[in-house]
Amino acid sequence: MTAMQAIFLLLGLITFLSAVMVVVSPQLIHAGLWLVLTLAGVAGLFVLLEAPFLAVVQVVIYIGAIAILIIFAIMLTRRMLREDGRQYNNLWAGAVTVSLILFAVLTFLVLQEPSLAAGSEPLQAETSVLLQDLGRSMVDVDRFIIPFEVASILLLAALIGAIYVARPMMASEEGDREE
Amino acid sequence: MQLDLIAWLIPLPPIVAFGAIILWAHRNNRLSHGIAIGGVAISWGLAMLLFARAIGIENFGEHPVTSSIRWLPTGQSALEFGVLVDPLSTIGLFFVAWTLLAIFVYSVGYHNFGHKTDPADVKGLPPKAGGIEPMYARFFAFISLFAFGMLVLVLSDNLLLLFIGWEIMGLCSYLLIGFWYGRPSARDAMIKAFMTTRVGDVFMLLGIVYLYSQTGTLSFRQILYNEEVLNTLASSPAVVGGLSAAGLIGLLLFVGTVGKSAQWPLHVWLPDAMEGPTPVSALIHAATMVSAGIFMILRMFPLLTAGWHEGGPLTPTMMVIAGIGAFTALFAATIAVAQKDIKRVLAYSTISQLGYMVAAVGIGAFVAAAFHLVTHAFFKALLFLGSGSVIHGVEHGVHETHEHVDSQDMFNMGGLRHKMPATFWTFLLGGLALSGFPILTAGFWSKDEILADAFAHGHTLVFWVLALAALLTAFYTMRQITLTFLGKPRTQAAGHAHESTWTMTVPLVVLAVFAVGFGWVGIPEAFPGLGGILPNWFHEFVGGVLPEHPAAIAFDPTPLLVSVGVALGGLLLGWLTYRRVRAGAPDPLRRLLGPVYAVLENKYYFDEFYNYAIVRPAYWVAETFTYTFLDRRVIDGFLHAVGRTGLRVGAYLRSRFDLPVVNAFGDWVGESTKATGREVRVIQSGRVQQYLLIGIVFTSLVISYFLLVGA
Amino acid sequence: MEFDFNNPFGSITRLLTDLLLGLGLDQPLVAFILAVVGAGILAGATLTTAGVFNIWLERKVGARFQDRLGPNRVGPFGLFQGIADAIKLVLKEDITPLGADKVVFNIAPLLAVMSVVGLWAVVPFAPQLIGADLNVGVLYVVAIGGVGTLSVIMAGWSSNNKYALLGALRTVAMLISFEIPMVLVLLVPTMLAGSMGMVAIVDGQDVWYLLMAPVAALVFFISSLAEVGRTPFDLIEAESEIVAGYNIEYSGMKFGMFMVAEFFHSFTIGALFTVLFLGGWRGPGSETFPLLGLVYFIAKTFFMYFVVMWVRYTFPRVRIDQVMALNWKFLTPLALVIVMTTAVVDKLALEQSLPRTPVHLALNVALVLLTILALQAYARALRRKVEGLPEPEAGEVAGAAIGPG
Amino acid sequence: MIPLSWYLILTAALFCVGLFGVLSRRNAVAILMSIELMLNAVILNLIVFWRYGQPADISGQVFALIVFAVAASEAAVGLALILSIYRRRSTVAADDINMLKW
Repeated sequence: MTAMQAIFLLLGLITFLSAVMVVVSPQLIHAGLWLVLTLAGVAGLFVLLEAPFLAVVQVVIYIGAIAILIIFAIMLTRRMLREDGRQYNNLWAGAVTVSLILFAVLTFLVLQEPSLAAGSEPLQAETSVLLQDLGRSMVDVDRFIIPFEVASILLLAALIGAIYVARPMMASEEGDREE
Repeated sequence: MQLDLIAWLIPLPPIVAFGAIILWAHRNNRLSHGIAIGGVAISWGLAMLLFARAIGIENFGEHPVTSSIRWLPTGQSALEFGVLVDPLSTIGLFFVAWTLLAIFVYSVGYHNFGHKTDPADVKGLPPKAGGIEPMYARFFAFISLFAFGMLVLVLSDNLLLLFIGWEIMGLCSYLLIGFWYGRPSARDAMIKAFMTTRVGDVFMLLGIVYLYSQTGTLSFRQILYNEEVLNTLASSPAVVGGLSAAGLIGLLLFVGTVGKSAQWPLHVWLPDAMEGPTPVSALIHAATMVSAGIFMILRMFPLLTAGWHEGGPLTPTMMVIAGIGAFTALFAATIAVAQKDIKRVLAYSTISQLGYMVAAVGIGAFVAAAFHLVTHAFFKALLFLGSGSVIHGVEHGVHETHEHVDSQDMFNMGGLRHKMPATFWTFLLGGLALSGFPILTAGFWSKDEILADAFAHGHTLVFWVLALAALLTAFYTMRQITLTFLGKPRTQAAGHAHESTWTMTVPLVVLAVFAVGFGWVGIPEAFPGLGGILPNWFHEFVGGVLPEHPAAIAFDPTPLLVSVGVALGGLLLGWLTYRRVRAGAPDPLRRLLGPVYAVLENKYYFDEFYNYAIVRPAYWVAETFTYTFLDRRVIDGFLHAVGRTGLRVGAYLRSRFDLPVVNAFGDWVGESTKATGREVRVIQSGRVQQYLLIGIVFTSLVISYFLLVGA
Repeated sequence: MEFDFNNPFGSITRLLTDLLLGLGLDQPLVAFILAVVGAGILAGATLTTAGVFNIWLERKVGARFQDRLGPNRVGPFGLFQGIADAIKLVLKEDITPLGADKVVFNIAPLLAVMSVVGLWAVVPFAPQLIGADLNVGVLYVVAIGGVGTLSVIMAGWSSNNKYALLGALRTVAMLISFEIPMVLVLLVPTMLAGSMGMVAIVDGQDVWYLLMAPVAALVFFISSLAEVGRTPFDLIEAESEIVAGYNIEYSGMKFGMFMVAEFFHSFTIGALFTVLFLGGWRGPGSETFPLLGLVYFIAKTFFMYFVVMWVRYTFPRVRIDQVMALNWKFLTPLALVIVMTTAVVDKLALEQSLPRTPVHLALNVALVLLTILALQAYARALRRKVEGLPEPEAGEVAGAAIGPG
Repeated sequence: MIPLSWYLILTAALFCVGLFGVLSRRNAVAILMSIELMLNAVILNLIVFWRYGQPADISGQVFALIVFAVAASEAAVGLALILSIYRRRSTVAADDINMLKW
């Protein structure tokens, strides 16, 4: 049990528990805040995985944009479904079973797959070099420029679509999120 | 710029102009004629550049400039198209470019550009009261297309491309003769022209095919300029007995010329073609298209004359050509004598002059024919434009004095020289050139060269026939000039005629210069006095085309005296006969000739004869035999029988098979689907999460099946 | 190991590293711990000193601007005023309104302070003296800004008060909007230095980026003012409209936290601006004597902080719609243009091996001119359009919105 | 060091929690949040495999970034839709939005 493992377990626990809170908390706003915490935990895991860039991006996009957007939406629609109202539909039992089964299966697969079992080490990599490589590969013609451009188009479409769909109220709000 | 590049570029501007006008510019008249004239002017400039460059080259005839690209691969070889620049095409290009330019400019004035559109005018009819032509832009589009065709024909380096240009011009001729399609006569004329030339073209196509089957190529260079091909063609016997292959091909191609250049017996379309606007008559039916026939046989000269050597006896093919040419020359001249319509006279004179050239080719006078081709193009274009100007003036008079007279009838004119001096003088020069007025005019030199050639090589018959034709030519030319310009006006309309605009007169002047001056480039050395002052450049230049250069013929006073005599005599006679014709008086010739005059006036009843001999039978076959019997009875009967049986079979199948089996099945399917839907639709609750749950469950089932059992 | 005074901070770092490695921890973990510890120590130390001092400074300067004396009772020149205030705030009663969401209500101020303190983790005070030299420092700054936004929204929502909620909503709208031009112009120093690391950016500034990209600097300054919510963008607590905005229900030290956060933040802007555009700790002789670099840095930072105060006490507050118009109609397009043109020009300059600074300067001048022309045209068009209307709302908005730019 | 399997189990857990939320929450916004959870699990998985698989090759991070972009647009459009639905039918309960059926 090295220190890294300790940190990992800590972060993982925070992430997982807050994720659970996201789906169980009756107060939507709380759910939103728990979501923020989850995202932050994931960001921490990214740092642990020596992907600081992604960690920061996670914070910027998810916490800085998506989460806040969601909280906004909650505030705007909060007249409905207060904590007194039913939070779950009548499928929740089925949902629980399905999720649990899926989790069990995945865990089983992971554990009985030797190559993934305990003891597999992360390889060493020079992250700062990687960051430059990441930047270049995004605009490299024979690497990822196509996905990159496609993503940009997607964002543009989402921007326009969101503005159009929600025009009368908060037209600009949805617009901002995809910067 | 390389010569071949220039040559490639020359035909393009007109076709571009055509497209541009048709697609975009046709709403704007000024723009339209701007584009058209601009295009033809570019071609003209390039042609002049080419000409200037070409005449500088030493014995250009031996090594002309060619360039070609593969077009249609046919087995081993390929049909190519390309350009051939040799003295012949250079000369052709020269007169074509000049006449085209002149006539384009002339058309602007002729169609009353700058006047208001007259609301009374309708499309398809000539403007009534001097308003601008309703289909102005369309006219320029058509003549641009025509210019393209002519330039392609002149520059083409193989027979196929030449034929393409040839047919483009045929189409344009059709469209332009019928330009005023509102007039029934124009409609008939256009159809007549098209059908008649088609007869010739079919034979020409046969000739081309035959040539291709024999030699495997259509390129001029490969056929006309290597001896063994010509010899094999000349020696190998043709499918029809008595002729060599070369002879037969030559004849077939010549039939094409007969159609295009309106030689007897296919001459009937040309006079009627005068229904078109006058620039068209000048452009197509005097200067360029009809010359194309001559140009083609000049081009194919080595093939036509395969097996003939200078001074030797004529081959059968050449005899036929010479005969038809000479006959047509005389024949058309006689008809021209008795015509009233100013343009018809010119039309027949065109036929007869073309006959001259054909005859010249027939007797092997290559250079003379080419020479006369060029000079004739100039002075005949001049004459037509002049007549157009005259008609224009007289029409103007008609509009002023609301006197209903035929503005093309020469007997309604007279005394116009005061009214329209520019037209008069240019027309006079053209007329003199046509009638071969000695020394001064180009017509004299070219015609004299043909006569001299005929005499020198002892084709006496041809010589005298042509000489007689020349006499008549001079006669009717003077008749025309006298009736039109001299004397007193016979009608108020003629009295109130007026000179045309500059756009019409300037081309006249330009053409007049050539009609006079171009003769001087071809004065034979041996000519007494004048000979040798100017070198006989034309002979050297064009003669260089042939593999064996034609020798300059020795001088002989007889043909000279004859031609001078007939020219002057004819002119004098004409003047004496017609110098005082009162208004409404009949043609003096009528008294002299009596019944013959009627025959001449009715063109030997050729139209009637064709009408009875060909058109009626054709109608009859179409109506009675083909339509009534073959089509209605046999074919329709058969089809109806098929149809009825089909109906019966169909009815049977329907009652026995379709309704009980197919439909029932279809209904069953539909019903069962509906029933199933009624049962199952409960599943579709419209709740996304439910769908998602079900979807996940089943997907995971499938996946787990493949993971555990399958794979 | 010996301790060399030309490179004190570097030696300290090495010392600590060796120490931790000696404890048998592995390399990345040590780096992690050092980053956290260093950031903590630096930010804490700086802000606790600077914070208390800043409050006094701000009040003094503001007083001078308004022709007053300002605090002058506690200590010499009232220097200890800040401490006194702090004590007062701590002693005040800590009220939590009825129906408030307690947890969130209490977390919000912490987040606010955290977001500011976090910024200092990546600020290089001097050579080697930096909390954590992330190679994505610039992006990190933006991220932490997002956390600040979160704190505002939490405070506004949790205090169960319509004014607070309104303030939070409009504030968040504003903050989110102004993040866009800020992020965009942050790309400019990044491009010029070729790295997102703060240290690399400072090292890159042989010539201050203020000279190479003045327009970008201006845009950054404006938008970061908005990020702080300082006048002229202090719509967060617009007393006249929404009583005190999102922190209306806060009292005692919690309110103090918000206030401190604001002071820190505006001070932080100074630091960031210094790092990004004023060459950070660089100055004559700073390479040889790192401590000198620290002095330079602090001097520049305080100068920028003074400029912030200057702006605050000079400009009036603008309306929310005007702020939005300024952002969306002016700053964002301008920032986009700057980024694109800078990228192109920089590439060209490097390839053609032209002198970099003059080229960029020329570009900026051209940009300014074009902007002014565009604004004139726009204003003229608007005037023409508005003339007819009885209530020229839009006209004023646009006119005022493009005024500051 | 941290075994790969731990990460995988963690991501699996995150994913399943998200799945449960998607399937069972009534509030559309909550569903959206759960979807975000699942997406995060996926991204984390990508990064983990990149880190443990071949960190020299950047593809993993690139994929993660693309997923970020997708998530952002998804959230924006989804919330816009939810808002407009809320405006028209004044409900955001997923199982009240069931007009799309027979």
